[in-house]
Amino acid sequence: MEEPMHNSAITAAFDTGPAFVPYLTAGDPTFEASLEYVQALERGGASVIELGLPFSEPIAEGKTIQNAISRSLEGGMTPVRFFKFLEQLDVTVPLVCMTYYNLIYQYGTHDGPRPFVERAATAGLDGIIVPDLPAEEAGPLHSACQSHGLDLITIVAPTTTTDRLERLVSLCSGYLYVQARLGVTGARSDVSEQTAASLDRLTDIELPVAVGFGISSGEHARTVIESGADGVIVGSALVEIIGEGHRAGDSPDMVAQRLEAKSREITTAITKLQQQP
Amino acid sequence: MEEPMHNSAITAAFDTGPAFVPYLTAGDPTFEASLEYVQALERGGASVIELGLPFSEPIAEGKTIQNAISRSLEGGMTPVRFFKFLEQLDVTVPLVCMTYYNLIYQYGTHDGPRPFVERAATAGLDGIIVPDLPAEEAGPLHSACQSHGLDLITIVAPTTTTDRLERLVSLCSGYLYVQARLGVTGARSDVSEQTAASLDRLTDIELPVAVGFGISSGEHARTVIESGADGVIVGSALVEIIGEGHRAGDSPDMVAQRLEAKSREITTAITKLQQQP
Amino acid sequence: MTGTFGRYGGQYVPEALMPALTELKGAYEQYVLENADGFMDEFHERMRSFGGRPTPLQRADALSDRYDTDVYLKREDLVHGGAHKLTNALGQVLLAKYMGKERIIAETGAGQHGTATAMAAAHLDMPCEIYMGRTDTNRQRPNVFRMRLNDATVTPVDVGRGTLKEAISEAMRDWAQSVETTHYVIGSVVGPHPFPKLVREFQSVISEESRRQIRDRTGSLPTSVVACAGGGSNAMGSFTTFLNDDVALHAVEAGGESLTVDADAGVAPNSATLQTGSEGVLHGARTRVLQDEHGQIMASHSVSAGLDYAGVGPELAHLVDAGRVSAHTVDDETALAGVHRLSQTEGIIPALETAHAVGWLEEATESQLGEQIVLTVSGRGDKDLETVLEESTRRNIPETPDMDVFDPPANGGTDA
Amino acid sequence: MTGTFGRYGGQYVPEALMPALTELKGAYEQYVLENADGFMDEFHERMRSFGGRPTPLQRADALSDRYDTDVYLKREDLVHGGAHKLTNALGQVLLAKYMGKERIIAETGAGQHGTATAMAAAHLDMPCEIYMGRTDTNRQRPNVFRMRLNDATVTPVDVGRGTLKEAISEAMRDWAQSVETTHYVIGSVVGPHPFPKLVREFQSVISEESRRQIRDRTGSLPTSVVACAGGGSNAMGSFTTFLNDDVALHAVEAGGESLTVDADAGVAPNSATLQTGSEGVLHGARTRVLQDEHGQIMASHSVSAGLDYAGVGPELAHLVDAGRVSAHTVDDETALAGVHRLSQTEGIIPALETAHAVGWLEEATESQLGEQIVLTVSGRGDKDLETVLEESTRRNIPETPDMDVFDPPANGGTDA
Ligand SMILES: Cc1ncc(COP(=O)(O)O)c(C=O)c1O
Ligand SMILES: Cc1ncc(COP(=O)(O)O)c(C=O)c1O
Repeated sequence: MEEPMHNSAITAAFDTGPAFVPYLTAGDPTFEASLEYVQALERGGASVIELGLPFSEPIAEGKTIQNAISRSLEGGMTPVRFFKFLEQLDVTVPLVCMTYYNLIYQYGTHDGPRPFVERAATAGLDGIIVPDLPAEEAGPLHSACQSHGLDLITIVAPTTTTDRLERLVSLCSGYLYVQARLGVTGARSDVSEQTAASLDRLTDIELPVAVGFGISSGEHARTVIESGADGVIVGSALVEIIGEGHRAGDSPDMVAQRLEAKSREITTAITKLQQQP
Repeated sequence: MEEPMHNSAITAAFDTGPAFVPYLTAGDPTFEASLEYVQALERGGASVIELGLPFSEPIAEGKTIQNAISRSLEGGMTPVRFFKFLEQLDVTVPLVCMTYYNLIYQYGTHDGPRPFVERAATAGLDGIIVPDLPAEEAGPLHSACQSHGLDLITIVAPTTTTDRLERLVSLCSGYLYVQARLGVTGARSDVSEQTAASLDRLTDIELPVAVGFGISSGEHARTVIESGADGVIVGSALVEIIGEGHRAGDSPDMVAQRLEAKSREITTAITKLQQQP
Repeated sequence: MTGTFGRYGGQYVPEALMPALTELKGAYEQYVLENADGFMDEFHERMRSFGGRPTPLQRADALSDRYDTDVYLKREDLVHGGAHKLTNALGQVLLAKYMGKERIIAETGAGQHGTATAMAAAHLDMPCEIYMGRTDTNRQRPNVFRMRLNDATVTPVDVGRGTLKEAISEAMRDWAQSVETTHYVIGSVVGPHPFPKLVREFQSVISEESRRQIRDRTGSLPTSVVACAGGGSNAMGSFTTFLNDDVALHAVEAGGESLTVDADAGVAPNSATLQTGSEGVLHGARTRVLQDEHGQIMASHSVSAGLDYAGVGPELAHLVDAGRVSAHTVDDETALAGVHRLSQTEGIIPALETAHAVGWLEEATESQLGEQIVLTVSGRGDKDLETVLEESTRRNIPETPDMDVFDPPANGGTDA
Repeated sequence: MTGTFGRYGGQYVPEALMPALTELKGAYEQYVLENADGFMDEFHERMRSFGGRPTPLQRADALSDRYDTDVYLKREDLVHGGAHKLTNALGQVLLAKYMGKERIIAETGAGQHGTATAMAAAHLDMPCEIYMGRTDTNRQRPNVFRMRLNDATVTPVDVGRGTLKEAISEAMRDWAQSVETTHYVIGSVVGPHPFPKLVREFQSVISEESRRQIRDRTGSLPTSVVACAGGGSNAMGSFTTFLNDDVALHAVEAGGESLTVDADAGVAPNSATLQTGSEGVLHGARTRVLQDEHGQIMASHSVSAGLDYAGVGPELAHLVDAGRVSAHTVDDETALAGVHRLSQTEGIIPALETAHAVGWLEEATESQLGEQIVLTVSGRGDKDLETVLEESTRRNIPETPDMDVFDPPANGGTDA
């Protein structure tokens, strides 16, 4: 297994115990409110933050995040503004961009992922996740990330076969994103049996392993960490707080408080735990 | 050419000069009104009267007579009542029934035209015209008519070929019905050129020749007689008077007077004329 | 006598039309029977390249399982326009062209014959006018659109109930006036001689094909052939080539709502002419008709507009009298269930007319079904979608799919 | 690299779907390319008896006169269901069966692919769910009816504009969850490898037939082949067998209302992906797409729902780049006039998609037309009747028939 080419701030964030990795769509519902929300996540104990750069065809997202993406796009979010967003953020935890390949591919004046990665590096981004980029197509982005010291985080699915797993791990740095269940993003009220099975076959991976897709409460998060994960990724459960606040017309401050509280619920649930060997 | 088997009252009606042969649908719009109307026609100078027995599919009629047929059927006219109608009529001129073959065929308890013809004879009918019965199918009705002393009146069309003409004439007694133009019944404002052409080829026929289809005024009638016809058949122009009166809610008396006046217009126009040799 | 089938047939039309019938008979003999000027070759070639013939004979696996026999479907629904009707329409329009006619008229009920004629007329560049009852123009809008797109004039008929019967009468009236330049393309094996023979001759290509196809495929002839019958062109077309074989022939009529008639109202709530009709004269022919005791033609009824006719072809009536063809009725509900059954199990949405034949399989005895059945799918059901759903829902036909999909969107969106 | 066509193609899908694509690729190679277990034999046999193949190649006499050349029509409108779409749908559902899948999903825009898939699934007894944008379910009611009659679940998609693009995304989401038991029947030569090849392989039966038919009939190959292109399955199907011949290949896209885009609103008032699109990644493949400067996919537009898509098949995009296929656009008005022209002069009411190819004949140069043209009539227009009349009337297309026939009846009746 190939060693990451750089000292990853993201990987380092997993050193201090089980990590809480929240996701928000940047610019949801507005640029300003969203800045506030990200900072609330950090206050709530986030170890790493995933920021969605919204794409018009989010084929891997469930309804909650689709709606967030619509709100953000209507609010005028673009890749150009996304980088401004990153620059205006006042947080210290590592930041990961989650987006679809076409936005990466189109960025800048010439084709290919390099211009995007270059700009991302200057904007202070630490890593990239691209849900519609399997190992087969990841070559160009991977090498651009390596040149600019960014982590390319790959996703392992319940359907991933052993040979594919090796290839995904070899491309990956930062943390390995383990998809807890088949399907799209979205909060669930149970923890998938697939999660434990997935984690079982990752015991000898050197990278930290974070589990996402469907984690919605401190209790879930605890179960996942107890099953052997190094961190939990929580998206829809947080995004839904923003969506509800938006529909109810609540102030950004109120919403930010709720996000912080939810984050703390999860952080609290997992920081007491020692991850399984 | 075969001689009629009986002394036809209908043929005799043509002896005294050009004949006026009006048509009404019996029972239009009611049984009683219709009785009155027929008598008005006689007062107006009718030589022979054609009475329509209404059939649900009158394929040879234009809109005017179709509407009359609908009114009569709605008023409850049936073949059985038609014969009662004949029996209640107080007229002396010969009467002809005009109807479609199915009603003749269905009448009585066994199939075929005989029961109808038998009953028609006792009801005082003198002749029958069946627009949907060409020479090819007329055999049974023809022989029934002959047995009961009724005239079967056949129709000659502008499209009738010479050999068909001979056959039609040989079946015919009473008068030969010459269809003035192609198409269906209905009042027109001109006299068809086809009329003169049709009459030309009938000069050596022994039967009286009456022309129908579209004659609507005294003037038309005169032209037809001048072209060599022995009589004129007027249907839609009279039926329309009934229809108009019905729609306007006029009393049967008023309508009867108009029918009488219209009849007199035509009688007057033609009685002065001597038919062409 | 020529032009009759046993007691039935003949030419009960106004004298003005007789020369046209004589001319048509001559053309029929010359072009159709004797292939003069290669008429039939051109007809077959156009039905191949324009019309999509031959249509396949398909084994219906689900129906075969259901009835524990071999059911084959003769796929007339694949003919251009969606029904067997084009075969006749194209044949007659082409014949009119050979006869030097300049104009085409036709009647239509559901609109299938009208659309077929309009297509054939556009294809052969003939002006065309279609008579259609006012009621039918309103309930068959898509077919009116199709005829108009094919540049046919559509003339609504405001007489009576404004349905097929009135449209035929009106077309005959037009013809009585225009007969010298115009050919009247009648839509089934009905009307005066030579129409019943002419139409049957064109449509018998159905059984020419299916007889050959079933032999090629199974090495034998079917036990029985099943076809729905309105005027009877689909039935005659499906049967003709099998007439001299040891094959049972089943004609399925529309039983409508009930087989009892309301003579006072002049209404038969069915179109079961062969089963409940009596001998009479309608639209130029002596045949079985639905009539009251006086001989007035009754308003018929069927959920399927194409079967909704008070008469039937004289040859078919004769074959039933002679015992060569068995007549059956299937009511509205069984037919509706038949639409659903074929749609759900075979992936073919049949016309409501066809669905009567499909429905009959449910009611037939084992010996009637026999070992091998050919059922003619006379047309596709696209024209009937709204009717099928409305009528199936109204009658609580259990197979009816729900249409909840049209409900307004749930507000907002959550992950469920 | 496998699964690419020049710069285009590939597999841009979530990792969760990769094993399914690998499995599908294996099945494609085994069953489709190598005819394992007689798969292709069964496919061809079912397309024959159930689907109505081969479809005829018909000389279009009026068009040939009009353009002073020989125009032949490849009649895919006669395929069961009314469009070329069934060939792909049946192929994939059958393949899913061979692969042991238990459930079918598909997306649909106009409803043609959805109805084709629902038919194929009913025919092969597979549960089936169709995703369809909410806007489309409402404007394509008859096709929703047809799918429901064939027992498919129709799931409206309330995201975005509620059209095809959103339906595809939603189907992919379902698949991401159900991939172990479910096959996703994609509706055109789009999506991740191996879909573009798989669909092209099934649809290339169009050009296998037409190449043979035109040679049998004329002894030579055509000068050019013309086909409309949305996703491109009709075009690829119509072209593939001619790729190595000296035959010009013309793909006609929807020019919509205009070729200029409103990038701010994120709307391209056309679907001219090949002509105005740029390289991007959409729905699993790198290809030409309609996108704004940032890479957001734009809402496309065409009067024809089946061409209304912001992407195009990667192989077709490559063939255009490579100069082997010429891409053209035809706008809404020219397409509408094309519907009327074919309906009125040939008696064939084409789908609005097809009408783009028909419209192109008006705009092509003499040398583009050449001496002999094969034009694929990809589908029939029954689904488009209301749209054609509304849109033609709104734009005053001169060929539009009037619909006065629907006026209320004149009161009373007189002899006129
Ligand atoms: C599909 C279909 N089948 C059957 C019929 C019944 O007519 P016929 O009995 O003449 O075949 C019709 C008439 O419109 C029809 O459209
Ligand atoms: C009749 C018809 N033609 C063409 C198309 C366009 O699709 P494709 O380009 O994949 O053939 C469609 C799509 O629905 C269609 O229904």
